[in-house]
Amino acid sequence: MPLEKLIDADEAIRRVLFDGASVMVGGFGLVGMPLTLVAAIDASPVKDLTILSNNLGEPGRGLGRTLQLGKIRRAIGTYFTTNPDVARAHAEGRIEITLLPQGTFIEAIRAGGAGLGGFYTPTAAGTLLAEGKEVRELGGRMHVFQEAITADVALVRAHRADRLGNLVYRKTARNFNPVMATAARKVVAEVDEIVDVGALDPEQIATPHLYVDHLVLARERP
Amino acid sequence: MPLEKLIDADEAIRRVLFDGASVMVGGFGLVGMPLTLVAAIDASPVKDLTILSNNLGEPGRGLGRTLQLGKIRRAIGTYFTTNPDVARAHAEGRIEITLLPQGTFIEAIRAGGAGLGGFYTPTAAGTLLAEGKEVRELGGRMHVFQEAITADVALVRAHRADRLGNLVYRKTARNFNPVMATAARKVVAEVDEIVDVGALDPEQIATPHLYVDHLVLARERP
Amino acid sequence: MKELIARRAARLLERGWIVNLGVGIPTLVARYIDPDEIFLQTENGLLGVGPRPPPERVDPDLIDASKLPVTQRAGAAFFDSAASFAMIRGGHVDAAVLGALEVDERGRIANWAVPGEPVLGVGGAMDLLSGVRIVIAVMTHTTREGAPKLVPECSLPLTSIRPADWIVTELATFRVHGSGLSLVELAPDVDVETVRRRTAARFRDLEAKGA
Amino acid sequence: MKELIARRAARLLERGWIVNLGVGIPTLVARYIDPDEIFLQTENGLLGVGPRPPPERVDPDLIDASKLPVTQRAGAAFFDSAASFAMIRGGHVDAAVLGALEVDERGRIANWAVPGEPVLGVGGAMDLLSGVRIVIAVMTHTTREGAPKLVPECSLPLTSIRPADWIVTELATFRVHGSGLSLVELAPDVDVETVRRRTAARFRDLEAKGA
Repeated sequence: MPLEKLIDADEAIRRVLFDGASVMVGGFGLVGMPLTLVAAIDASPVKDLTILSNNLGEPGRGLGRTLQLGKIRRAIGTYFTTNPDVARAHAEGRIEITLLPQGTFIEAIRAGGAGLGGFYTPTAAGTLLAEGKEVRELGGRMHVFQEAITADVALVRAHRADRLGNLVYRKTARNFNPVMATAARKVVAEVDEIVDVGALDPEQIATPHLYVDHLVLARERP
Repeated sequence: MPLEKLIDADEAIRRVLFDGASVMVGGFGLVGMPLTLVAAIDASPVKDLTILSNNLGEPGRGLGRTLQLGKIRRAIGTYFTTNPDVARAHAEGRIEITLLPQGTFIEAIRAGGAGLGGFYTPTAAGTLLAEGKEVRELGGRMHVFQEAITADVALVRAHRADRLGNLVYRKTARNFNPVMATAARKVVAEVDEIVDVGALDPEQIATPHLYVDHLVLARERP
Repeated sequence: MKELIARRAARLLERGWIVNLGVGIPTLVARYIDPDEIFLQTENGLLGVGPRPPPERVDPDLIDASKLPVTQRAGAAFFDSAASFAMIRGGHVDAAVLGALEVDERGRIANWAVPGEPVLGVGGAMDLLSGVRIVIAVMTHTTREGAPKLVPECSLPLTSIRPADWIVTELATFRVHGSGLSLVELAPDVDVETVRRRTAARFRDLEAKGA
Repeated sequence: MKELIARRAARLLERGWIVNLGVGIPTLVARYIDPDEIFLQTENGLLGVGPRPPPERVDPDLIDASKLPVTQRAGAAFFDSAASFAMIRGGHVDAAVLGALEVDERGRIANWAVPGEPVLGVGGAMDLLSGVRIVIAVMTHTTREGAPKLVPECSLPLTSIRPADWIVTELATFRVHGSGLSLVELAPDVDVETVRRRTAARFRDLEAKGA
């Protein structure tokens, strides 16, 4: 792991992304989404991406723009209803969608980061989203099996980083980010500010530096 | 959930404990162990407890004293070797021991708190500790099934609480505590100090107040 | 009408409870609770949601699950989504107020898949139903076209096999028992016959007390 | 002798690595690394372990996995045990230096169960072996009685089916390949014959370079 992690957003995307890569992108809507890195994806030639993100931004904004550029082949997430472009791309067969309950989605990513194989959750048992999935009774209750999820790359948004790559988040922009930062082979964090080592409170660091490969300064905001 | 959570340690133990109860106790050795609450157990008439804790203190100290008093019928944890009293009690059939790898132990407690049924971990696959357990290949690797663990009571040690019951921890005294606080029907937190609501940094609260039933001020220290 | 539903749902919430409010009518419930006694949790990572801010005080990093700006109360805590759903699924949230498209006569909710459209969104609804202690379903009693939403069997896919505990509409409040629905309260100037006419599901009205 | 082993193990650690040190000889490795370039993780919840403090500066809340006082480096982070083992099991720790009681000729370690005693402790050893990228086993080459600890098959229960990557003793360093052990370095004034005499496991010495 390099000790000097700060690089340019385009350079970061060049280093970690490739055609066909699976990419976790943090954010709940545009809040906590690494928009500078997403813009760098848009400006890059990469294509055929599998995006793991709660939703795909808004029409033309955030991952919504990446979708419009035709770079997303598949999306795994929980709530694509708010961007009508997704419904259109799906209807036209341009994008494959995998839908998971939000709690199952992020728990599967946590399991991937935590080196677990999978888990049983009561969520969705007996519903359409459990069809074709393994079910099992545990403690008198039906559970659905969910395999752990990892990705090639995670792009996350934090508030501040120190130069080692420790991250702290801000308010509800935290959301999926610290979990995704644990579950990908390469992790790039977009931050508002980079501070000296020792300037962050060790009790507040939600992503210790061992999870972070590259740091990028945020230029784009919602 | 009561809004006024601060009570006396003996009163807390009286309210939440009962003969035969399963009790999670935080701490790695004596660090982060709620010693005031453990002393209150010792002073109470409760018996036949199942203790879920990494280890059972030291001879005569912390849970080591509770063991000497004959109140512990069963222990579930990871490392009982450092207290020779445990080996003796075990040899004499006075205590039943269930041993789990430390990562599996705390992950099972997290799963219990998180409403999951269980999970698959690669840890211990193919070893003595996996004997009799369900195994399964996932992603080309053998995994062991571990069911989620919950308890009747969790006794945890934190640094500061606000009057709502939000908790922050201090250094490596955090260890098992925030996880155990999620996985029991009743949770008592022993703290150094209780501060006004709003005095804790919302980004640093490791145990939000919804997990905490009672607060107790620490009188005993390692 | 929505305000009426929200106000009635709010009355079911008890002092000290942790409550999650879904999108739509449920968000209005926040107006009718005492924020010192009821704590709002939002699944995007905040316990201690405060009221919506005036435009000049909007913090772009502070939203609720409806993706609208909120504020934070004193004593609030932020956490990540995995921790948030651990709370929800693990039974640590006392109540959820959720919008519904249909409710069947066993109290089970359909609220995530819209008729005639591909299923592209589920969000946290299934997790809330699987884990929260008390679920209060809120909806208008009938569709815009006047069709009952309380039906013998949902035509839309269920959100969970776990039923709601209460159903609140502008006409009445129902309690869900093991096997069915009981009318427990009527809105002012509404009689049982009106409710019966606009409800396709069977329900018991033995407990109806009027309002 | 233990210091020699620790120093040799330290030389296998690379700049920028995250390293977990087990109980016993492994804790001595901390003395031979550059703390600005190698980051120590301890499973009881700290990344950025610093040296042991003088008695007057001991913080009772700050210990390592050996339950001994440590300090924290600038840039340290504290976390709970579940998060700590997520790091370990999830492959985010680059190396673990672990003590061993026996190592078999496939490089597999036995280090948790002591002969003739009931099995009452395992700690984090199995998790470290299941998840950490590079495992360095350290031990004295023979028991106090002179019996080899590098054996064809362990007599004690294995800690994991996953083998170590390196084995370091006071006599030699071995690399574990897919199928067996290769001697890669000899301690000063030690020859291959001495190592062979004190080793029950088969090993290849093709790569031996002397020291």
